Amino acid sequence: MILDPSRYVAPGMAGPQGSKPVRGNIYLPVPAQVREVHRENDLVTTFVLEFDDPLVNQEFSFEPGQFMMVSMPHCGEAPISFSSPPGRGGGFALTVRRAGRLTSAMHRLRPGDTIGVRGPYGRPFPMTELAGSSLLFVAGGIGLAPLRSVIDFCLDHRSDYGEITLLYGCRTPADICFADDLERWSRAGVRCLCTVDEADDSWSGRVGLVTELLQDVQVEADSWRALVCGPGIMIHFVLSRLLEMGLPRDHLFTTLERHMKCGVGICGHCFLEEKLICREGPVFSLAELDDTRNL
Amino acid sequence: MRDVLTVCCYCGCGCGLYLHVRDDRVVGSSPSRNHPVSRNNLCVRGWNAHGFIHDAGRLTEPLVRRNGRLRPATWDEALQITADALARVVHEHGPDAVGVVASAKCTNEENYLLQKFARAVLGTNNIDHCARL
Amino acid sequence: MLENFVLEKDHLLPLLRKLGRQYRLVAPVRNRHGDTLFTEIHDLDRVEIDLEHQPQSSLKPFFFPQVEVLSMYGLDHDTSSGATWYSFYPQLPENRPTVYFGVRSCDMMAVMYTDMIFLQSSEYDVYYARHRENAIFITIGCNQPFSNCFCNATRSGPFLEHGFDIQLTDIGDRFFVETGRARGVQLRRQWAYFFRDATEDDRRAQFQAALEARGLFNRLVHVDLVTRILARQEEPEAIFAELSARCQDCGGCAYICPTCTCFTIHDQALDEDRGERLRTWDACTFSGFTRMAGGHNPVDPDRQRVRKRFLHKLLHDVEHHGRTSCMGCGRCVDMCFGGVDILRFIEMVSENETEHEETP
Amino acid sequence: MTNSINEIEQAQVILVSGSNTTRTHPQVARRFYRAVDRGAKLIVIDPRRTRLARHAHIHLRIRPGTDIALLNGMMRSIIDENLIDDLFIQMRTENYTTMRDMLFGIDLAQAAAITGVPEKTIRRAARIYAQAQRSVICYCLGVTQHIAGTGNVQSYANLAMLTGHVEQEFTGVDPLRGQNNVQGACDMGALPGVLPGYQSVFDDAVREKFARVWGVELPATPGLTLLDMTHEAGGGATGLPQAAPAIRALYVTGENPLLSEPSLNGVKKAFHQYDFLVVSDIFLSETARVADVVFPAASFAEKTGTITSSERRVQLMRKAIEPVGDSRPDDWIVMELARRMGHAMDYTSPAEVMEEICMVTPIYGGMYHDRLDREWGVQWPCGGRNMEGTQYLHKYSFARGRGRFEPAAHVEPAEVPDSDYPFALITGRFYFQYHTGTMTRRTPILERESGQPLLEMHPDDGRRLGLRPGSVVTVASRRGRSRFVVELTDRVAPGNLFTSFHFAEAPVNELTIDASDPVARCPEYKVCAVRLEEVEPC
Repeated sequence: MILDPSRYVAPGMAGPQGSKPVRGNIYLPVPAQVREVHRENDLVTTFVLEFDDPLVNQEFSFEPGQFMMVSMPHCGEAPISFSSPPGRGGGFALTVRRAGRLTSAMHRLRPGDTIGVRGPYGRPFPMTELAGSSLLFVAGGIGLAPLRSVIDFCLDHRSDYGEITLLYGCRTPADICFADDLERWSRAGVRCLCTVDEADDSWSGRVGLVTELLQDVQVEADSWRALVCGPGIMIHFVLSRLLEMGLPRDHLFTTLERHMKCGVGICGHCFLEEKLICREGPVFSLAELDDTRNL
Repeated sequence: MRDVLTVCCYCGCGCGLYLHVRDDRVVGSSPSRNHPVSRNNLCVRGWNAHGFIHDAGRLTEPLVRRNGRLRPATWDEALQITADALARVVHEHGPDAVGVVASAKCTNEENYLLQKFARAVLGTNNIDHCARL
Repeated sequence: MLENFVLEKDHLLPLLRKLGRQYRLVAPVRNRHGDTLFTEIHDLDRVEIDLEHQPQSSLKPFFFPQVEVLSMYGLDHDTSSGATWYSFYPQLPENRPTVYFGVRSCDMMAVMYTDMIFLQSSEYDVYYARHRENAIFITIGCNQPFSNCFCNATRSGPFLEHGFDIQLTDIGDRFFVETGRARGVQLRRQWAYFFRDATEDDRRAQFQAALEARGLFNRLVHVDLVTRILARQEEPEAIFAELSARCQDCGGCAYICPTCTCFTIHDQALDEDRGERLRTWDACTFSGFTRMAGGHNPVDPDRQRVRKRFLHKLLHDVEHHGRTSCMGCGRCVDMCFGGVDILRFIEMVSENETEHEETP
Repeated sequence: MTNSINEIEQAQVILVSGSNTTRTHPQVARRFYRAVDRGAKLIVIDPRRTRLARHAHIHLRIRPGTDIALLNGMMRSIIDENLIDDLFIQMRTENYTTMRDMLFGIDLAQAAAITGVPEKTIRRAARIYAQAQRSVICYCLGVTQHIAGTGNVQSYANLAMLTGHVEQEFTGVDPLRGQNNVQGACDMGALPGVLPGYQSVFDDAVREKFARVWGVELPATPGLTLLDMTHEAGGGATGLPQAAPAIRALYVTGENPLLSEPSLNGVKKAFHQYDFLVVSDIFLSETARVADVVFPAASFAEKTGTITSSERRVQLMRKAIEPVGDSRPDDWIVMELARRMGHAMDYTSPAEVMEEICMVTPIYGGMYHDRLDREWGVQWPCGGRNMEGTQYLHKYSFARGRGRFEPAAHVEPAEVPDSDYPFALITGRFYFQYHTGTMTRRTPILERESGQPLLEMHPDDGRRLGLRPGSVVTVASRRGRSRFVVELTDRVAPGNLFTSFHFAEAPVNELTIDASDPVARCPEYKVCAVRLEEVEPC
């Protein structure tokens, strides 16, 4: 369900020529309340949000891979992916890395504060199409956030999916997000492999790029699908490597990030060649992307 | 909507531009096609010349320092305090103890009045602006 | 089949006077400085309606203003819990039934394109819709194209087959009148006594004017060829780089373009707890258009600044919507500081191709 | 400018110095592009490789502050190759022999050593400039903001006179003015030494004329420049000839000296000493914040009046909306103050003020508002209502009769890099920002495009210091320190840094030096020595 703040729309509004159905104002955010704040690390925080109106809460639904446009006072809006799975009730989670003015303001939020949201927007991961396959997740840094939504969705529908493997790479141990989830997933039978580019004394795990973890994984072209998310350059190398490993292009999925203003395919900011990421993405199969060098 | 031809407020090229006004609010800028300098063209600053006019930071009332802090005042108060203070300095230290800084952002008429104010009212040639900047 | 009528030139002003009483009237007006702009007319006797010069901007600002308030927002603080409540109040523009008179074919085609972007995509833009509802377009064909026009090459003029409510053609002492969409038909019927049925002579005169206009274009370019070349996926990187280096970042091409619809949304604080959410025209030639919060920019401004603009107009929109979104109005040609307008691009790409074809 | 902006299109050779024209005077740059497209040759003199320099046929990338050495070298080369305009020199100039004798002492090899430009390139540029029929020189603050600013300007005039490239359409020497009405403020006598129309305050007849119109005696004592008024009030610090009386009260309109003046620490001290400071501005600028009284002024969209562009075009600025809030135009404020100080200024409109200006200012004799309203402005000099404006100056003779050659010798900048402060810091402007940013930084698109105080540094220097784009560095000079964000670019030469004074959070004028040209009193913003301290990798 797309949030329709129709209660704000002036009554009696008709479209041109009087023929358009009355529709809501797509630019109008709806207030959502911060219920929980989880510090993932110095720069990354997860917010669990819910709507004030219980009816909206009940009806609101989204799919893994979609995003919300989030408003903060005096800061405008930014797109942020869901990091929780749909269908669990009790709101939704957004995970944010402090990068600009808006995300910095979000890091000052406390439980009980409200933010504005509109959405959900974008094309999600094709969860039905993925059913029956084994899944390889490859994430870099905060790129794990949208994949977390998928992994938990799969665990909620465990019998629909085969083996699940997660390869997770971060720059340093301090950059790791969702440490608790990694443990939880391991206990639930997800094979989790982590690596960091630069280790410190606290780190006893692997050191190296996430692409190197791919050596430890056996994937079978027919029955495996891979979902990749992280910095553009990492996506490029991981997808190239997976192609070499024999996975066909339409078995590889990624989700992309762009500067975005409207979220609904009008403002034009989030273009990638002829596509608009907000509408035709953010999730793409590699078969739909010509060139991954400039992601 | 009204279109008012004026001159750009930024650099010294002197582009002619239209300010588009709706309900006493400037909602856009665009170039004049026949203006000899701008000739249908503006730089990015000219195209955005309306951008700051309605900013919330605009000063909308006179301010006077009281107990160390600037506080709102009436025009009458602000002008009288200033006139008295300038007169006092002229009286106590002579006209050359007062300086006037005119502005490359003000009109010719305003600059003319400012230098006249310095020379005829205060009695000093201490008048300059940021020509060297 | 379209119905055809004739309106004597002497009767135009009286007709506009009638329309002006019922609708807001917008027409190209030559102001006292000599510039011609689409202007809201309050008193027909005090303005000079100008059908000789191209209006310097299109109708875009009427439907999609350069700056528009989307909503107000406010913060309420709960002193006991310390939490803040954040709410939005929409500011929908007023809808005013308007007759747009003297609209050129290119500008009419541009309105049809922007309708598609704002109203027929998956989402529906109520702000645009509010401005756009209840608009009637009386267009005028171009017997004499302006100096930088190339609408014949983009197939958006000089005369239209459809899209207008009423289309006028200047045939000497009278206008040839075609009614198109329902509102035009209705308007013609309402003021039937201004119009007489067209004769065969009138039709021939109209046909002749349309035919002659095609031969009067200054700028001869082959837009379809360029679309085909771009579709081959051999990117003219060198041309993009050369033009990008000369681009002066003014954004003028996008601002003046009747089909450029990109915008940005930002908040303007009014005080600590209140503010306005505004949308403002934006341009894909700015570096900040694609730069992300962390500073990464997927577009290389030095070499690709103008790339999206030209590909979007000449290729991507052909793929998405079946036609170029350049309507050949030529406004950006005059406008460009660095001389890197779309005509120059089209010419460079075509020349490149010709050279290739000639070298075995 | 002696010429009009449109004339530049017709030039055959354009010599641009110390101007990032595409960024700061886009309309002028637009004419450069047109001219080059028509076959003109473009020569750029600039320590930075600006966009325009990339577009140039010859880029003379001099060491900052070495214009005179370069120009003397060029002129020597012009004499050597006998490309001077004998007839022009004979008929229109004076003091040529002194000039020639000085040039005979110039050694091109030495000029090359001082400027860092190869001898061959100097010769080539000189030849191109001298040989063309229509050569135009445009310069900006890169020439004037040096302690040798006056010498720089004179040298460009020398070059133009030597080759006869003045007094005609499409040729000349054109200083580009930075602000929309900096020309007008000068024309109107907002300068210590002159009354409106550049009529000297030391000329008894002139003072007499104004006294009759204004009804008061005018002061004949020399006034102080902005630099002297704002640096340690009454201080000898800036090398005044005689000790001036201390400034006790200052009235500032629409300027922001607390961000824009050099060596800000000194300025702050001066402001601290004033008994009374009144500021009129549209925003609470850094300067307004410390004032005793602040007047809210109307913006350009809210008042009527004339402004004068760089090409001497006097144009009418028309009021579009009522003043925001309770703000008022500055002319109203000044008249109110004057009235309260016992000197009524009873003008009912800006047009009436202009009528008086027309009367007392010969070059503005015909600038009546009703006329300006009908035309696209008029270029001064224009002596009367029925006279035409003037497209280019010095048509038949220079303002002062003959053009006088003023030989100048190279002067090193007041502060050059050394082992303690190894970088030369150049200051200037960014495209999307303007001046101290009070207007542009509140304009969303402009602030988005360029919202950070960037410090341009050559990639080699960056590599050597381990800096990446986005690293934050503290830059220190002998006067202060300030923090910037590094941008690595070959626009600057190794050893040079470039930044701008738009950003209050990174006040570059904490670093700059208040040494100034002894004649023009123009501070040397363009070069000072700095070092990097405290580097935070991004």
